[in-house]
Amino acid sequence: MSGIGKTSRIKSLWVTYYVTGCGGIELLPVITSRFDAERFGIITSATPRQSDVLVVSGFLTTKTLRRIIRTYEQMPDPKYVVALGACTINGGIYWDSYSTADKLELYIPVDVYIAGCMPRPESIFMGFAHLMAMIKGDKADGWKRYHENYKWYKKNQDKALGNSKKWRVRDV
Amino acid sequence: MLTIALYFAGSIITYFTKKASAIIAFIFAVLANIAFVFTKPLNFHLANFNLNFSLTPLSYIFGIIILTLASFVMFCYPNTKERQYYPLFLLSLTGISIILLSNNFLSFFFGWELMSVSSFFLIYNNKDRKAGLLYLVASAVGAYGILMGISVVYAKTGSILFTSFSQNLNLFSRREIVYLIFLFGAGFGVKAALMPLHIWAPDGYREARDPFTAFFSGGLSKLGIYGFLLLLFVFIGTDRFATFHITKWTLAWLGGLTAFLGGFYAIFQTDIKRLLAFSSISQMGYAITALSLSTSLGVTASLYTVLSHALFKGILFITAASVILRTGKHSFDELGGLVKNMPLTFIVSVFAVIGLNGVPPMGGFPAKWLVYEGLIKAHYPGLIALMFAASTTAFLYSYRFIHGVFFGKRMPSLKNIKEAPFVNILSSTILMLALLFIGMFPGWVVDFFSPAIKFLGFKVMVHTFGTLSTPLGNFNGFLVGIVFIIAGLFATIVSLFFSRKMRVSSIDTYSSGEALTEETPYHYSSNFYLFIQRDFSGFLRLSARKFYFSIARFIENSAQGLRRIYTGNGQVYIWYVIIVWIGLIIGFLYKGGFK
Amino acid sequence: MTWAILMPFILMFAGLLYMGFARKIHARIQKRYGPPFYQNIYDVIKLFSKREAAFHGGMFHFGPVLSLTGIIMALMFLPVGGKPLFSFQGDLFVLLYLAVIAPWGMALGAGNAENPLASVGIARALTLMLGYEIPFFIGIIPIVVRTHTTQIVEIIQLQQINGWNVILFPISALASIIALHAMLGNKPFDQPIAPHEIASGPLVEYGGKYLGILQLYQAGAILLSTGIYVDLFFGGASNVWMFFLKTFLIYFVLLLIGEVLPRFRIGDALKFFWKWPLGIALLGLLVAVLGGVR
Amino acid sequence: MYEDLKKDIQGKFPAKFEVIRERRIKVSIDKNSVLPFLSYIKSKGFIHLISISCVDWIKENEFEIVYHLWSYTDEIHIMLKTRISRKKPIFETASEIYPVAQTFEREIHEMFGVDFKGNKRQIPFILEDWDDIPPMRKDFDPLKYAKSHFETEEYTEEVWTKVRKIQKFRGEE
Repeated sequence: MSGIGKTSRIKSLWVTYYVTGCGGIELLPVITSRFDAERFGIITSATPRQSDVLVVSGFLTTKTLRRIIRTYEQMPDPKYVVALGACTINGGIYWDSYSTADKLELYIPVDVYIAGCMPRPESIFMGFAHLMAMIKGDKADGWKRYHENYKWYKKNQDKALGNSKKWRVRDV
Repeated sequence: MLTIALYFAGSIITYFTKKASAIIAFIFAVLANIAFVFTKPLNFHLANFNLNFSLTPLSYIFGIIILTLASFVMFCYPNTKERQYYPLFLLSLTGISIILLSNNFLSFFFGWELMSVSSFFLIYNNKDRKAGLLYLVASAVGAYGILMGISVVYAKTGSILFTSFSQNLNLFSRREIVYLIFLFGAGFGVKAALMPLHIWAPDGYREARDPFTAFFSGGLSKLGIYGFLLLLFVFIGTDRFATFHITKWTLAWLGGLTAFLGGFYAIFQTDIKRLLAFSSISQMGYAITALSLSTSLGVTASLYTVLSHALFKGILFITAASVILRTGKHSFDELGGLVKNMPLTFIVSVFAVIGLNGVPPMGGFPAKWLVYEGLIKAHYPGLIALMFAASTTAFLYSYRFIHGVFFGKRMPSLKNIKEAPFVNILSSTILMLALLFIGMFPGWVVDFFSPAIKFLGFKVMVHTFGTLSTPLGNFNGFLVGIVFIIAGLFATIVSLFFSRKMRVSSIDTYSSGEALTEETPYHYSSNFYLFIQRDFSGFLRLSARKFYFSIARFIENSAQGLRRIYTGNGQVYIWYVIIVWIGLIIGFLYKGGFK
Repeated sequence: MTWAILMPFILMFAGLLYMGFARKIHARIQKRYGPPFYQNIYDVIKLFSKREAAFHGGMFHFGPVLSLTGIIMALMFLPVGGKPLFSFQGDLFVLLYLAVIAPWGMALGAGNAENPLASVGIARALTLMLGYEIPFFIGIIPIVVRTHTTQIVEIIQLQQINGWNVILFPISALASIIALHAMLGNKPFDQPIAPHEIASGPLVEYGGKYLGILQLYQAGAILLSTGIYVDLFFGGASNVWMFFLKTFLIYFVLLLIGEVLPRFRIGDALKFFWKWPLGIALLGLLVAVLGGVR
Repeated sequence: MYEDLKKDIQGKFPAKFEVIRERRIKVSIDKNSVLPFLSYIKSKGFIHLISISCVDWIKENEFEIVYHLWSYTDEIHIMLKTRISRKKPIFETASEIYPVAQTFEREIHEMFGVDFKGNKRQIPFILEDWDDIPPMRKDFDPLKYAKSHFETEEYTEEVWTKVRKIQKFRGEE
């Protein structure tokens, strides 16, 4: 990856905050004056088409997970996923619920996990810093993994969410 | 004279041929078009009127513009299978060639009537009788105006020749000339759809047979401008007309109002051809304002507007014709997303719309530029603002047209619409290339107009091959065209590298995660400018058409009142006679009896 | 001549810096640090270095191309400053109509994006244009009619002699500056690309290189609009730095005004423009005409 | 405490009236006279139907449907309870009296499988493409469903040692 291209990717991360659960409250101070993510070039983007990072913050009900996957597929490459909170790591307190999926890892490739039941803004910034380091080291290749073993991801998605034309529009 | 004969013969022959009427009509049109250029003056007597026909430089220009556009439209694929389409089309062309070639009032009026009647039959259909009848009544009113004008002139000068009228102009007092301008102006105003006389135009254009509307708006409405030019500068003469300040002022502001209101109404139309009709009314308003300045800049601007309007309106109406031919739908609410099915038609209409808006590389800009320069020179500061407002409305309604027909998500019902017929695309592409040419070489166009401008008695403006220059400023069309091409090439190259194309289907657009299906109507097109409509609904309710119909109703009611007096049975009338008789006696006695 | 070729790219680069300063000022007003002023340059480079960009069809691709062409052409004809004025000899109307190609290109491209949000965005943009274009032009008429020329270069030279037009026609200048505010698409008049209501309007489906081109167009449009205003009302500029100083000052003042005003509803924005700025502009025209503009 | 209300209700309907505490009354009634009771009580000022909930008495093989009513004038909260059979859970809708009941009944229909006769919108409500028995019933095992649909990582001893190693490495002991 050329130098200037990579630094510009690090210096300007446009984010789609997919607020599914209780993580949204932590994201507000991240964006606004208290912690101000914009000083690192991290701004919210209006549509997935314009964004590079998908932040999933909160539990993954089956209904929301279908929309998350569609939004992820609408984002142009190279794209990164930051998952906030315990619910995306291993189901969190909803681990045995009939309507929430447990590991986000099985459905879309996640680059950075930020542990916590909901992490505070400081740890969210550490997560972003970690993501930037991974981009610099060319390790943030979630989108490559999604293309390479899409079948595996598709199998998991069908198992949990059912494969119907009603929600899956595009086979990547 | 050969042209008239050829057109007339063509209309007769195409009536009888079934299959090949299209090709024969086209051949006759092209032959007549070529013959038009070589017409020799002709003079023949008819019941002690000597009818004089000759080709003046002004009619040469208008002939080239109108008749060539006619042959292009004749080349297109007719939407209607009716037998009388081509004969009537050629008949109206006969009328037009008679008007252009005639040098006397009688044949001028005959040609005018022939054109009106034949175009009426091409508009009239029993789906919407009112539109056709409205057109007939309006052109009849106009024709009577012209007829009265001719009779006044004949009474005064004793001969029906144009030259006789313009030579002994001093016979007419100033007031009579204003009446004449009013009379002739009404006739020509109806044809050019000037504002108070425009009510026939929107419905008339909508009901006209499809490819014919392209000629109807591109060519026929130019006869009104030709009439005005003839009236104001040939009959009355430039210097004489320059003294009529009030008429010049009213004509200019009438044209300005037509331009702005035509454009403003066009924004809210939902029917394709009604929108283009209002846009034609607005563009003709430009031409009339320009010619009413009675300066060399003004007349050149008017001729340029006529030429560029004929080209881009011809293209747009041909596009509308092919869209209606393929989909059978008229309104924007049912169309949308046709760019996938008809890409070539789309490209042509985008260039035509760029021309309509007057954006530099295309032909519309020099016309608008000359209008503005003329207005500044003629010290009309208020009118420039109105004309610029009119050109801003052009952006809105032209995008409404392109978006309504071609953009947005296509309904499943429009899935297998075929591309427009090849003939339509070919003729509109040639018109588009002509539009691009007159945009990049405005100097050449002014050269083409210069004999007519001199004939009208004006000095031709300073120009070289690619540039126009006026005392206020100059415009280098060639340079702008070249810079457009270079910048365009650079931008295309820039856009070809860098990111790859992520091909995405029409149901994969951003809908905040919801999955769309082919059937979901995820399309914004009807009530495109609702937020303007809501605020100006009061203003939009009043319309000239309602005004005229209220007058008509008022006359009808008052007529009802009269019926109470003329009851129609004998006794009442006898009573009236007796009463009058008694009144007379009393009056006589009161005056002093049998002294 | 060569300067005329290079100037558009310099102005676009400067436009990106202006947008960077605008974000910095915007942040400072909200008591936060805000990105470095050269942030927009990083954004554009990132957008161009994206590996993929959504593609909806031919016109979707050529929309941004047409807008980049339009903005390059318009900036080539914009007199920037200094002796050769770094531009082709442009007429005022030529420049005003060239400035329309770029938004027109974006509108055509976004229309092909098959997304109602984009269509609503364009309908709003055109309604807004109907609103601000007329007062802006009426504000210019007294200058053109008084100086008897539509060549911008001559208007600039005349201003050096008998004073800036903002002093000669203060009322028209006021009307035009309000209209300029909307031309720049700043805060109270950013309905067409309102991110919260219609997901950034026409840009909803644009990503990657297309969005990069449109960012360049927006940067160029800032310089173009403020440049026209400076050339007509603030006496052009003797050299390029003075041009940048003057344009940035106007941009900065309008930015501050914009910060405190919430976004209008689009219908109210049109009504606002046809009530106050149009009234002021007509008043200015009347004053100029009565003042012997003949 | 609410003697007059009690006499009034027990005069008209064969209902068991019990005052739990101030402003909280429990009324148990037979399922056939629920609708007349509701229309009567509504005319008495209990205009606000707060919600309808359902309790699954699996041992007695019955569903218990509870109507929570509130009166703004007397400020009393009545819990109207009635029992319907669990095998054939059919009941009539209260949406004619309280229009808001339609949505409550729709949710109970989805979560418990109770069919409300006359409810015009008994369509899926929260669950999308649900293929199992109504999930709020006691005989539904969410853990088994979760395990069969969504894989999750068991926190075995071996996983814990890995986590502790990472924490020591990061010095967060």
